[in-house]
Amino acid sequence: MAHSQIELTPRAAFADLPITAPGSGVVVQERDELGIASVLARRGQHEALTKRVRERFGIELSPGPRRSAAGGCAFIATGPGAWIVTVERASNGCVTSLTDALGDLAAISDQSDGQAVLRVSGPKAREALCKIVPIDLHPRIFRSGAVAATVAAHVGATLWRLDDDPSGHAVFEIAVFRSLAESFWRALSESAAEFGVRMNGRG
Amino acid sequence: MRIQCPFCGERDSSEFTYLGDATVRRPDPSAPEQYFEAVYLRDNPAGRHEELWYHGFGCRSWLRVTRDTRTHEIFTVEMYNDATTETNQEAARA
Amino acid sequence: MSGHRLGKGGLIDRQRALTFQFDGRRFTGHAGDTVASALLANGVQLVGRSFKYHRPRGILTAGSEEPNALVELRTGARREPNTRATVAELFDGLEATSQNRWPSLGFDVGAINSLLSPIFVAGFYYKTFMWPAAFWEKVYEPLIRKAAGLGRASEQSDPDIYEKAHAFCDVLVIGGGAAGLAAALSAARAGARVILCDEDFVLGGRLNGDRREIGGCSGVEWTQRAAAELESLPDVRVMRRTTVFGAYDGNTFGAVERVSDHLPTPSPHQPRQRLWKIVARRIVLATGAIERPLVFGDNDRPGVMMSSAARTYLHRFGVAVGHSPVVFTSTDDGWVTAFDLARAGIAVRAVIDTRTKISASLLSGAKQTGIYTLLGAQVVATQGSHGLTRVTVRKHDGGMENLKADALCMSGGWNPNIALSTHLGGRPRWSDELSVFLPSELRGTIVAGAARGSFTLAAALREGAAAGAEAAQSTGHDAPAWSAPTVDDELSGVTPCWRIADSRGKAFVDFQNDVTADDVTLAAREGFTSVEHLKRYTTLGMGTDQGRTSNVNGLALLAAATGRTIPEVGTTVFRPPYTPVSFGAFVGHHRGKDFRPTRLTASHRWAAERGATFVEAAQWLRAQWFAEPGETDWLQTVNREVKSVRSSVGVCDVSTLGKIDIQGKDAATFLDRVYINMISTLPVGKTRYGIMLREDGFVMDDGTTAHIAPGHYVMSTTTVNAGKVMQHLEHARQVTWPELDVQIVSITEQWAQYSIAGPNSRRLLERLLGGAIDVSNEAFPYLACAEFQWQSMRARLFRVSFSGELAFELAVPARYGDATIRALMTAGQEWGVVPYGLEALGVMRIEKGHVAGNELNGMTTAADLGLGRMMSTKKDFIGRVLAGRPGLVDANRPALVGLKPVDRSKRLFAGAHFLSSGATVALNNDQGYLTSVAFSPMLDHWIGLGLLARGQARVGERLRAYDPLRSGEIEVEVVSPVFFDPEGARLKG
Amino acid sequence: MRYSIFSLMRQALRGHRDWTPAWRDAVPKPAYDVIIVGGGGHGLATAHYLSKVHGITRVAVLEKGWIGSGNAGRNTTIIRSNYLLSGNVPFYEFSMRLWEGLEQDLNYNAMVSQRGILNLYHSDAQRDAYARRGNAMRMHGIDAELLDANAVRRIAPFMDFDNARFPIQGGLLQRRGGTARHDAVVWGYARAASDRGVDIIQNCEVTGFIREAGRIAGVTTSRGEIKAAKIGLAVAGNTSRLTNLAGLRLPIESHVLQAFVSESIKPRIPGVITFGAGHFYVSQSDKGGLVFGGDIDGYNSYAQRGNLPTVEDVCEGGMAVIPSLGRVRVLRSWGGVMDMSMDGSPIIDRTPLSGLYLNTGWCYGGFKATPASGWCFAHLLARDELHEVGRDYRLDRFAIGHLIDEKGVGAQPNLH
Ligand SMILES: Cc1cc2nc3c(=O)[nH]c(=O)nc-3n(C[C@H](O)[C@H](O)[C@H](O)COP(=O)(O)OP(=O)(O)OC[C@H]3O[C@@H](n4cnc5c(N)ncnc54)[C@H](O)[C@@H]3O)c2cc1C
Ligand SMILES: NC(=O)c1ccc[n+]([C@@H]2O[C@H](COP(=O)([O-])OP(=O)(O)OC[C@H]3O[C@@H](n4cnc5c(N)ncnc54)[C@H](O)[C@@H]3O)[C@@H](O)[C@H]2O)c1
Ligand SMILES: Cc1cc2nc3c(=O)[nH]c(=O)nc-3n(C[C@H](O)[C@H](O)[C@H](O)COP(=O)(O)O)c2cc1C
Ligand SMILES: [Zn+2]
Repeated sequence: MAHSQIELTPRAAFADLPITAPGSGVVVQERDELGIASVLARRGQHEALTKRVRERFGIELSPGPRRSAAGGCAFIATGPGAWIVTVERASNGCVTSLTDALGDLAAISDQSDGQAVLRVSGPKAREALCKIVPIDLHPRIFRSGAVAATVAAHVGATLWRLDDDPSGHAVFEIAVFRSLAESFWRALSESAAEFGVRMNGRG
Repeated sequence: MRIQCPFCGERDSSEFTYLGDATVRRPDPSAPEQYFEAVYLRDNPAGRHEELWYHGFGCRSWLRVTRDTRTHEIFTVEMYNDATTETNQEAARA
Repeated sequence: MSGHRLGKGGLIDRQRALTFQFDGRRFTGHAGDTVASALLANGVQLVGRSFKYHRPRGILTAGSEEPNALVELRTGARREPNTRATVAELFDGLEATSQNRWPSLGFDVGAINSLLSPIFVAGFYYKTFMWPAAFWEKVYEPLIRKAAGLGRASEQSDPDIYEKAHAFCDVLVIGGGAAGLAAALSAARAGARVILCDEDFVLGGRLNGDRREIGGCSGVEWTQRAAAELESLPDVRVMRRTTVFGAYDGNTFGAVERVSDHLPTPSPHQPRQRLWKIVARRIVLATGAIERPLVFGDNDRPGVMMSSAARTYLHRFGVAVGHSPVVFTSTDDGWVTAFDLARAGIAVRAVIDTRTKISASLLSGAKQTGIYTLLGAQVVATQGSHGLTRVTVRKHDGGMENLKADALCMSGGWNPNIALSTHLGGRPRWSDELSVFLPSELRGTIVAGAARGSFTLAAALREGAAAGAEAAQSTGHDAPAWSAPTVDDELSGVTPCWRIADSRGKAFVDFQNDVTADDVTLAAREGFTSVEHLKRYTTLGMGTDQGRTSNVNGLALLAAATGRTIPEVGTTVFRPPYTPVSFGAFVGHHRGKDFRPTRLTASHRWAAERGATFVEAAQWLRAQWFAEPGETDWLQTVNREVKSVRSSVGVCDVSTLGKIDIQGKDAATFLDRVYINMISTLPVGKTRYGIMLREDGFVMDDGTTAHIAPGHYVMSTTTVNAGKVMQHLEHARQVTWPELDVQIVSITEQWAQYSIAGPNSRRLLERLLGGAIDVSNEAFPYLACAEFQWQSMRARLFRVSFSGELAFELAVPARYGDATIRALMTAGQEWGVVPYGLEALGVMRIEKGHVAGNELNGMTTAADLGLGRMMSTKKDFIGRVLAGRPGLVDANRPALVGLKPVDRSKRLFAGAHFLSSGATVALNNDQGYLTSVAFSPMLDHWIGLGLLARGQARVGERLRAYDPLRSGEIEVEVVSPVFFDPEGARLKG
Repeated sequence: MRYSIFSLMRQALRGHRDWTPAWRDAVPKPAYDVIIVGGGGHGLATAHYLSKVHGITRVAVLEKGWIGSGNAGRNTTIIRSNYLLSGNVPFYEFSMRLWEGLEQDLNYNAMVSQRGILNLYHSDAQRDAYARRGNAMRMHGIDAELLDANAVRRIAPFMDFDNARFPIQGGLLQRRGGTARHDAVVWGYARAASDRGVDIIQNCEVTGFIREAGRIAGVTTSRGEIKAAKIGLAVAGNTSRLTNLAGLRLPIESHVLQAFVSESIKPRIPGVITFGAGHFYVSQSDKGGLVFGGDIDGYNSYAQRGNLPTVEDVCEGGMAVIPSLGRVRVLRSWGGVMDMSMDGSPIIDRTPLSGLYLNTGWCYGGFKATPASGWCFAHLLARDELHEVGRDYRLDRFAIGHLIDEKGVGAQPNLH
């Protein structure tokens, strides 16, 4: 049997999407390197899971749609007993370590490829996002750590807010199904066009 | 119409899908004669109606919503399978 | 007549002259003008023709309630019919055209209708055009349609962009007049999040059209200061050019912002309009009031206009509506117009007041200005061909007097602008004291100012401030005390006068739809005495203005005609939108290719490079086939793809099938309850086909479930039903059996999945995977499944087959999907691997008699599809009980069969119905229909699947496939649905 | 007075002084042979055919508001007989035939306009489904044509053929389909029935049932008790409210459907067009307004209004097929309360309560059924048997499983 080693190069979900209105009102960055998994508490194990997450990850899961993070790992609550967990620079590897840590208390499924995540910041991020997400993004309402599973321009999306960037502008991340990345991008970039768009870390 | 999802907070009804009467229970398989009623017959009241909404574009929870079918006013929303998170729409709004 | 622009005054920018065209004639106006004010400034009175009688019409109002002055604005792809000249902002180079006239506005052939008007009364259609019957379609209706419609819509695709946006606030203030500004100020000062919307391009409402003082400065100045303060506050958004058009449930309001309508064209990336969906905790409705016309003979002559509009043109635009106007009034407010005009140096010809008594201050004012005053008098007729020249007055003593006049300002009283208060079902209440309909109390909404029937400025400010404070308070903000500014006194007496008795000529009630006072009476005579019947019989209030100026007069006339009071008659309902809203605004980004999102698989880019033709499946684009150079016909391509798969190997992207991860202690139990067959007996490392029913017993979906690890299953669904199945499972999990320990999540998007099918598929995989997993028949038999490490990733392999060939499905994390499809092609080169599309997949599944979407149409049972035996009798499952109903187990039900054309050269068409040979063509004889057809390159003729009454018992029978829509009729033979490799030998190899 | 161009001209000369009410606004009598509850199209048509075909004239139509205030007064006026299943096809074609002779029958011009109905398809599967439907129609002698994209382009060149998300591949055309002036249908039936002696009683709400000897023998109303041996309900979206008073649960949910009219524009749209890949259909009224609609809002409702998401959804569908609609303005929107049945098809049948008869389940499609529904209901009330063309509209079909589910979505009313 011929043993061929074909090199498989991964491809990012938002790769090669065009920017039609360059500028600096809205800054976007693809978060391709994130490891992502869905974590669903097993029946009756919610409390045990909370405890375990505190022990293993140093993360305090707060009730409701909140993002709780520590050490490059974040638990993003998307439903009762349901989280999206993101791990910086972990890619598909994150599912194994999560399963090792939590598998007895939660069902864990890799979503590193299923979710395409975009970071949206810049002085006009809110103005652009309010055109596609039906969520009140007022700084006092949608605070740092807030999460919303919702719909953006007919595309299911999960939105969360991170800490502000050094210049004091709000920073959001938004996750959509990978197959919808292009459609979502068309809606977002059109909404942001009047403010100008810059892509960070492309290439 | 806005539904106060116990998990997500208040959202537009377009994030949800609707499945009608929430008082319908799947009958016991040993009582087949009840299936016809459960699947087909409805009170269809003009007034208070307990109904199922699924937050499909949100937290994926099935909710039990009490709503007036004449005014669309929503009285209560709760998780279908978790009576402890009962939220009073009025209280939340005030 | 020309030179109506006064030397000074107004909110226009006299430094900026703008040129524009109306009906091809060039004019000049100023920034800050509307088309209407600019036309009036140029002495143009005739601007349109009425709907039915094509009567010459001018400008009636200065606001969005305008019924007459509708024009086509712009040209070409941007042409906007029925645009109100009274609200369209002037821009340089604007082109407007009059409408509903031919050949010209001045000479309109359609005006002949006016001569026939004795016949064209309300309801005439219903009484005639019935004979001869055939004439309706051929003669009458085409004639009617020729005359129908007002402006012409563009026939080209709209070149501008539209947007939608969401906003949230504590207090939404609708209307930026005195009341709205006061409300916004007091709420904003309290720290509430406030949104203030006004449809106009300047704030101030009546303050711009009146000469008023507030706290020692002019109303306009006060407005500007208020606006500046509001705009300086961080949590306040002031939205001009923004009409709140609808109130919806849950305190949601629709508003449309005209972002660029005042510009020649939008600047790059600017939308033309933006739809706002505003969610407010409290609402202040400060939408003002609308002045109502007086109903007298020929009250539609160009030059006749609302008294308040004349004042607006004077104060806001610096335009005199005439050189020699008369005022016709039944209110104190009409006098204000007369005095203001006089003060501006315009020779007011007369004030004709229907009242015999007026207040002393008015009398002294009249004396001071020396205006000719007729009390207890009425205008009964007007003259002038295309514009007013004379009015005929019946004086108190019955004597007649003709007065020369080029404008008539009429003041019939004010109706609160209550439309938005009714959208959620609020019913207006009649006030005997004010003779108006007032808005009903609404939860969360406070009405203030003229909208509430409080017609003085002092009241507007007071109520507005109180409303703003209350709204802020109820959203948790403490409002500082409001120090009421001083305002001058005003008179607001009205003695309603619903119809001028015995006036000559047509007395119009609804100007746009040409409904006259006589039409109302006639309708009442014919029994259309419900106000809603009146509306529908006469079309009163059904025009683009929705009867803003006509409704109340109409129902007052109906009340009079039927001997009832106005509240007994009641009102018709307002509905959204408050003023008409463009389709574009409701659509936003979602047009053209962006109408709905498109889902693309990981191999999409590669497939596009290969020249694939794509087809829709749910929202996905899937490769339908991959034409090779030289192939001219899709069938040729598909035949090649099928043959290649069956003879060697092919690859198909099956990523779009739904994939659901199911885990938990009770996962197997759960699966047993949602599938008709047993899943709990499935060992780890194996896959099983399953069928799901709805609770009503019909098939919902099918697919395979793989037991990938203990207590961990992966279910596949059809592409189209993926979402529906997910919801169904969540329902079963959360609602029906919450006691089960099951977790489910969609992993459709995580995996790119490829089917590798054909006798060489194993060889290809061996080459590709290079020993990462043993795919030999022994190690990996039919229906095996496994997760394994391949290079740096975890991949999954399933031995399942839709094509009936030896086949595998390889799943890789989607980011590797593109690389994997390319690698598959490379690895398969030696065996001539082909990519195949949905069409070839379809051919092969039909050859194998596998059911798919066309058979899983929601009307079939498992038994219909030949899968009845899968229904386990050992367990409960969703749909079991109702699947046993007599109608669902009826032996006569159509069941799945295969069909071949008797003449093998004939083509089959899906959708053809079966008739027994010799049966007459009649629905009673319908035996079923062809669900799916394909040309089988293996059999070299067309084959089909069908649902045939008592099908399984009829193998061998010949039938007619009846298809008058396309092929006519073909003789077919009933065969087994499995056409190819019935023993399934290839599958297991 | 008979309506004609001659009577109209005569009256024009006399200032239209002699016209009399189109129907008598009657006051309730103590008893009738038949009471029909609901003064919509169906109730009034039933009364007309009871009197005209069966000679039963001691009939009252009780209407809680003004006649035509329900769905008859708020529908998008489409008439057609392009149905799929054998339970439906003959019934709707029978209705179509009645439409075709309606003006002469009623001496009232209801402006039945057969300018065609075109259902667009966007995929091979949709095309085949329409072929199945069209062939079924042809088997019953109904006109149907399957058009390709070019033929569609000739009929409606203003649609998006080049840049569409769901390109138009063709359409199913029924040339005899079209529209009728909805209010005129109500008034015409009312006038004809009233002329034959039927009492049309407005502002008379039925509030309960009178039972005598185990059967329903009359109704209580806001205007007193009224007796009758037979009571027929034709109250569309309000059916459950009434049957609940009689202790009867039905396979019906009431849902709101919105409709819309644009500002009046010069004629563009030739007949009726329905967009198969979105929720949108449109025709143009003789006044020039585009009359259009889409999907139901999707939740139980007795409010005659819907919500904004549906408005957006419908308009998105509209502009997807007709891109030049962008600058056309929506003038008015409204809603109607529909009797959505569990299989999407109607019920015309007896009830388990003797004396009480049912006409319901019309969903969003009962306007076109008005004549046939009236005819069949009159037949049932007069003869106590189902009429041949409506023989499958039985109430027990849900229990037995002989459903008439054209969409194949099962017992979920908001999906029909
Ligand atoms: C927006 C919309 C669009 C539609 N479009 C179409 C279409 O294009 N084509 C089509 O074929 N169909 C269409 N339909 C459906 C069609 O309008 C209805 O199916 C049909 O009108 C129902 O029959 P009806 O006319 O008798 O009902 P209705 O007119 O609703 O009559 C029922 C009457 O009963 C009265 N009533 C109710 N309760 C009582 C009581 N307790 N006592 C006394 N009276 C009572 C009501 O006031 C009402 O007048 C549409 C419906 C809607 C809402
Ligand atoms: N003396 C009289 O007889 C008399 C009668 C009526 C009014 N008035 C005067 O009218 C004023 C009343 O003040 P007010 O604030 O109540 O009314 P207003 O008419 O001054 O202001 C109402 C504002 O609401 C806006 N508006 C209306 N509907 C809207 C919508 N749907 N969306 C967005 N904007 C909308 C209008 O453009 C207008 O600017 C006072 O100045 C009073 O003196 C006097
Ligand atoms: C076919 C049709 C055409 C209509 N055309 C118009 C129209 O041109 N102008 C208008 O104001 N309303 C029009 N309407 C809507 C009615 O004004 C009214 O909204 C509808 O009959 C529902 O009644 P309601 O709004 O009083 O509840 C039309 C309605 C229908 C059914
Ligand atoms: Zn939720």
